[in-house]
Amino acid sequence: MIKKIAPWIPPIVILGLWQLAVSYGWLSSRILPAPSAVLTATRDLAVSGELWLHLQTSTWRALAGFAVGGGIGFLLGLLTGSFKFMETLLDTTLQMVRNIPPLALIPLVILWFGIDETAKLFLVSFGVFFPMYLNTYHGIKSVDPHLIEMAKSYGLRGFQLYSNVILPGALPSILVGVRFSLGLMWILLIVAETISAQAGIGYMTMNAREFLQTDIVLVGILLYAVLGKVADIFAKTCEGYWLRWHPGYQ
Amino acid sequence: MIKKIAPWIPPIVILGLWQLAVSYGWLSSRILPAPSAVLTATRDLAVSGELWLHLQTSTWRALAGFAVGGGIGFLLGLLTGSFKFMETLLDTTLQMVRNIPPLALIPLVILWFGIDETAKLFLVSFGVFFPMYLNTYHGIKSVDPHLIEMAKSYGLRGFQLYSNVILPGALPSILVGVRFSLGLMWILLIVAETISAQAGIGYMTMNAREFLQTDIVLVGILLYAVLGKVADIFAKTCEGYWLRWHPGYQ
Amino acid sequence: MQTNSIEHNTVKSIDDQNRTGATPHGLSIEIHGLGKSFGDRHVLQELDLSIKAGEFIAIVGKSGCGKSTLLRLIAQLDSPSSGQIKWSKSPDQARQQTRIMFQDPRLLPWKSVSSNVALGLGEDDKAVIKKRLKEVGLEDRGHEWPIKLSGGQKQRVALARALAHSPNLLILDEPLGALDALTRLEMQSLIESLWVKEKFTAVLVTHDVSEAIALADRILLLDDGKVTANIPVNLDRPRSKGDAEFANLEKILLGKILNRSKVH
Amino acid sequence: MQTNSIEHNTVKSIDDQNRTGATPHGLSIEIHGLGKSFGDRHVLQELDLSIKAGEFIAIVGKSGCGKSTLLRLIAQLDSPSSGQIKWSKSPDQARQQTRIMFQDPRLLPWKSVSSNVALGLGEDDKAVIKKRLKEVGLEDRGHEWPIKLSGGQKQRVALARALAHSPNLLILDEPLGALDALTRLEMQSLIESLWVKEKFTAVLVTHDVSEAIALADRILLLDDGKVTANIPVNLDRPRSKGDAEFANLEKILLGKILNRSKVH
Amino acid sequence: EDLTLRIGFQKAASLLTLIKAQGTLEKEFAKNNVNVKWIEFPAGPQLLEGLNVGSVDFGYVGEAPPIFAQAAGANFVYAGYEAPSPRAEAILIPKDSNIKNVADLKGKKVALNKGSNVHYLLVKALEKNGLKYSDIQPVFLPPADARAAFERGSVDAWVIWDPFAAAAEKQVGAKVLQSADGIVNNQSFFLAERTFAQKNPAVLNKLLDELGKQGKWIVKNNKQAAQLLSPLQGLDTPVVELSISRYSHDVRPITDAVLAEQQNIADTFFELKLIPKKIQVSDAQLKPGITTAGK
Ligand SMILES: Nc1ncnc2c1ncn2[C@@H]1O[C@H](COP(=O)(O)OP(=O)(O)OP(=O)(O)O)[C@@H](O)[C@H]1O
Ligand SMILES: Nc1ncnc2c1ncn2[C@@H]1O[C@H](COP(=O)(O)OP(=O)(O)OP(=O)(O)O)[C@@H](O)[C@H]1O
Ligand SMILES: [Mg+2]
Ligand SMILES: [Mg+2]
Repeated sequence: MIKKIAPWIPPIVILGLWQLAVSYGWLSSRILPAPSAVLTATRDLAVSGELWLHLQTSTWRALAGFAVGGGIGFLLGLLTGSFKFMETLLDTTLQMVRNIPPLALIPLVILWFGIDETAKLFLVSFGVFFPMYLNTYHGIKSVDPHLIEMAKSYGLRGFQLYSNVILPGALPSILVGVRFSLGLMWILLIVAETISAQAGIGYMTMNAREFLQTDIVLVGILLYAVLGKVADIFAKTCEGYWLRWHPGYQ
Repeated sequence: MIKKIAPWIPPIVILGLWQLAVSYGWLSSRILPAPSAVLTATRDLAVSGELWLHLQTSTWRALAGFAVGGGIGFLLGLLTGSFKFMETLLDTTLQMVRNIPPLALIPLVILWFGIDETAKLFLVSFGVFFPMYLNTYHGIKSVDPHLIEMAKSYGLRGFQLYSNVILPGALPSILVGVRFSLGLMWILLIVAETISAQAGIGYMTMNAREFLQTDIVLVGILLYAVLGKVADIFAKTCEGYWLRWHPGYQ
Repeated sequence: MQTNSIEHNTVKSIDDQNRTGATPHGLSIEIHGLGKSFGDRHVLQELDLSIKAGEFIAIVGKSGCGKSTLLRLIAQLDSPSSGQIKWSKSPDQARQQTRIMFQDPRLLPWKSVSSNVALGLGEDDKAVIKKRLKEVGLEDRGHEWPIKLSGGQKQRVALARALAHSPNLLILDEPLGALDALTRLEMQSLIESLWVKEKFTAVLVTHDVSEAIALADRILLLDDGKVTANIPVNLDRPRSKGDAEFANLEKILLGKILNRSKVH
Repeated sequence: MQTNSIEHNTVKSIDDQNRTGATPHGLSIEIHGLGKSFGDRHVLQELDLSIKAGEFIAIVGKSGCGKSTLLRLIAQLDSPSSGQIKWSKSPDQARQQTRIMFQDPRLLPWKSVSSNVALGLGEDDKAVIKKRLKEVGLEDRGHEWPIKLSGGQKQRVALARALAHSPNLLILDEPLGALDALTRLEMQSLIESLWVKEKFTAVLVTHDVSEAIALADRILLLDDGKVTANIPVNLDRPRSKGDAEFANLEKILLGKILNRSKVH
Repeated sequence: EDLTLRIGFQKAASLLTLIKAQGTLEKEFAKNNVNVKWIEFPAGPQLLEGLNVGSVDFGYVGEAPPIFAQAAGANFVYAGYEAPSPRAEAILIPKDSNIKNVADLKGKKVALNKGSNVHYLLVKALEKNGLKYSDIQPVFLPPADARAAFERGSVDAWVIWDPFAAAAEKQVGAKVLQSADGIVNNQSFFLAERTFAQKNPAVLNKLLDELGKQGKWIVKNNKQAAQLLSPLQGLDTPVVELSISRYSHDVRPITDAVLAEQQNIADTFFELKLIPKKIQVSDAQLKPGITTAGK
């Protein structure tokens, strides 16, 4: 019971304080509209169907980018985590590349991919790539080498070795990467959707920001928060299932 | 020998192809200046002293933001990783908050913190916070509970327990967080330095982008890559020292 | 070339006497109707047991019969499902004065061997740490990572760590299972001499019947979650395996263990 | 209530015969001038040894004398610093036909007990897995996580896993160290009966002298990185502890072990 | 064969936003087998990025972005311009500010969008009042951020264009310290990708014709246009009304005088070191003899 309610206490307290602050005039409602005003704006957007359009567009972009970038990150992480030579060869480059802000890359991305969906997909993939890569890589390195040795001497090779030993051992770390990426994909959309978009929550938020529609900016922010929660529930469910053997995750 | 050279092969190959592509006219140098042109631009910026000014300003901001955000993330990660109740209470909120794109927060940040260094510091801290938090939290959860039990029954409590058992056990994961944050702090600066900055690499890059000075954008990108490498060397050194007991890191 | 030779004389030295928490007498323990279940699995049931202060108890029993579970309950690492345990001190004090050597070595991989032994001890105890390491024959391995040790060496480090604390209640869960016959005898006499000197209460789980007889005042046979036999060992110390009484007792005990499963 | 009773009849069943890789004869091994060093530490030195196909070898020796190191070299998990090992097959084939039971159980924590035993086996081997689990007395624990098992139970799972493969060379590193006397005897007869039936080569490290005598054709005493004694055991099988010859051999061997450190 | 006309636009550009909403161009061009594709950009510089790599054929921006684009070597031409709208940009001060005139700005913090039309306005306004650009503290912020800083009082003044200026006046009672009237022209430009303009002069002319008609309609039907635009831009109707009333919406062909004014701006930006080299604005003209706009 308490466990069900407790997680919602801080958000509710924050919302309550915010509403109070606006109601009592400590905060100008023009600077920061009250939660109630944000709610109204949300309802209007929802009723007009705009909200769903944005959400749908962004969700598609986010998931596609996650699949591509996360997939590549995972595979490269497997590679560098498993083969010392690959690590020596690639890790430096990847560490350099991932440090490049997507925002700075936009001119080059437009150059390579134009201004269509491909460019947005690339940006999301680019950003999502790294947490998956880094966590997979470290996950694999942290698997108990005794267990790998044992499995090898029991005849496990290649795919069998990975699916039975290395991946399950790296899983706690890989799931951290997934959790992180699931958040990052939304964050990157706001960057990607500054490249000539017509819809999407990033577009909606930045557009509203441009026209000083603070209530819609806040709708965007709350939407991001809710999406974060959804991704989190998903990640927790995966953890709960796949790590049910792990005493730390019970 | 091979191990020293191999990491530099991919970057050099990329640069070489790029130079070739421009020299042979496959790529218009208007769209993408040759590496040599970028080098010239770098030299000019370096000679005029501008580069060092930007670098210095950004470095200060990045490190301060890293210290604040990373520190808070670490502490909260300790808290939620160590106490089930704290996890229940805070984790949901944190997972929601971290999903908010810094770019969408800028108007609110300006309202709260003005347009000075504080605002920039906040944005960097905000972004850096999360990887540190998440990795610390998961690192602590993944420490072998048998070792903690043993240490407790040998009279270790509080600080001693953390410094001798829990933190060293969580360290591989925490260092992943550090590595990630060290990259992210630069990435966030590009967002933070759109707020009324007069210097900084983020400022330099975005400013150049605004004015379509692709060569300077590329200087920025290369600079980010180099800074990524520096952060990486630092992180690797830490790993090499602190994880020298760990067979996976040798 | 490693030198594993064990220093026999050191165990008689007296500079141990004025150490932290070393009380002349151990804890006494009263257990009533103790039960422990994991889900449907009832591991301990209605177990009664009383251990006198300073007594040396050995527990033998079949694999999986609940020995480690009982030790964990006595060390307050787990809480009973039913029944209760009483110590001669408050539970908190009792916990502080108890040290347990687990069945697996549980060495911290990120600490050197000597830092592992030093766990929970202060700076002043450096000499003790060194001494204990020497007693278990690992004085020249103090600076190494635990991962480089052999199975038996790890176990000896864990033993050194448990012995370095001078607890009032020492719990040993198969402390010598991975050791060869000779090293085993040396470790037995190390444990015995410390026990004689410091008069702590000792609870030892072992699968080696002669080890139980060599060390314990009383041997408990655990089966089906209950104490099914309670055999006092009234031999003079130091005990010798060659002794007729010793051999006789060994035979009786072994017979009880080997026949037990046929009884029910 | 757990039931740990061990099914004695099953070990005689014949449905094992037509299984994967079960060849009538084991590997033979020739070792010449073998040496292994870790840094400055020379663990094995100039070791010569030849093991016949289908032979049962027991190795005894002091803790840290290099037994596990030798086993790892034979199993090709590590490479020698000097000297060489030859198998009757190519090294690759030999590796494929070798199974080693490590000193620590090395169970995969994310797999259930029966999946752990099934490691490296195909779908068709389900019956074998079940049978092996039953033989080690854990048939009702197949679905559980390894972390819930007791120390001895984990060891038995590891044993079941090693025995499920019918290798040509079976290497056992203290396979029964955490078991009580009764279970131990049962496991010994399990190992022996499988060996008799499948005729693999077996190399066993043990600290229990009577275990070595009960199982081995030949007992090697390892000391100082060399084989210092090579004692053939010419007793008929099944061997009984009560036997006079058995007891005599035990005495001799124990004497060698206990006096060894005084010799040099 | 079918031609696709890719028009880049910003929501803030009323003329294009309206004509898109009304679907006039699609209808008109359907007859000539020309498809119209609208591509939205958050601001002028991004639009020029698109133009530069050939993802956009035609766009509408303020006076500053083309100068930067030309300095960066982008391949575009000036296709037409919107007659001066000097009242559509201004220096704003908070309603309770004690700044009385432009000269009072000495030493004060002034927010502006770096390298935009208001940057030029500020320089010229200061010049006219006997101040140097270095006499004030410029604070570079994009409009949305500047508004927040302005409301919070982090800056003393804000140089900004419409509709942001109108919004600040209507919503927070910001006062106009000085509009561009009498100082600079504030023109906007229709740009076309060079090869597109060379290959399709007819399409371009027709496009500008239609825009001219739409512009005249807006001027005549100010209120109605504001009502249409308000939900599209997400601004209150009075704000939009004020804002569009201060633009001329008068689409005209490029003249030498217009380009000369652009050259002034370019030279000023060069002095401010905003562009790395001197540029010749007339280079970005379609060769004389080809008409680039309707009447
Ligand atoms: N990876 C390693 N690095 C350094 N030293 C090692 C390593 N592995 C083993 N040793 C050392 O080699 C020696 C022999 O180890 P080994 O594990 O073979 O002993 P053992 O005979 O199996 O002992 P036990 O009976 O205690 O298991 C020990 O002193 C051990 O510390
Ligand atoms: N956390 C747990 N969850 C479920 N079952 C458990 C747990 N811990 C122990 N058990 C079960 O309780 C029983 C007793 O375990 P315990 O470790 O006390 O045995 P033991 O007597 O020490 O055996 P061994 O000699 O093999 O170490 C075993 O059947 C074991 O599987
Ligand atoms: Mg146990
Ligand atoms: Mg060993």
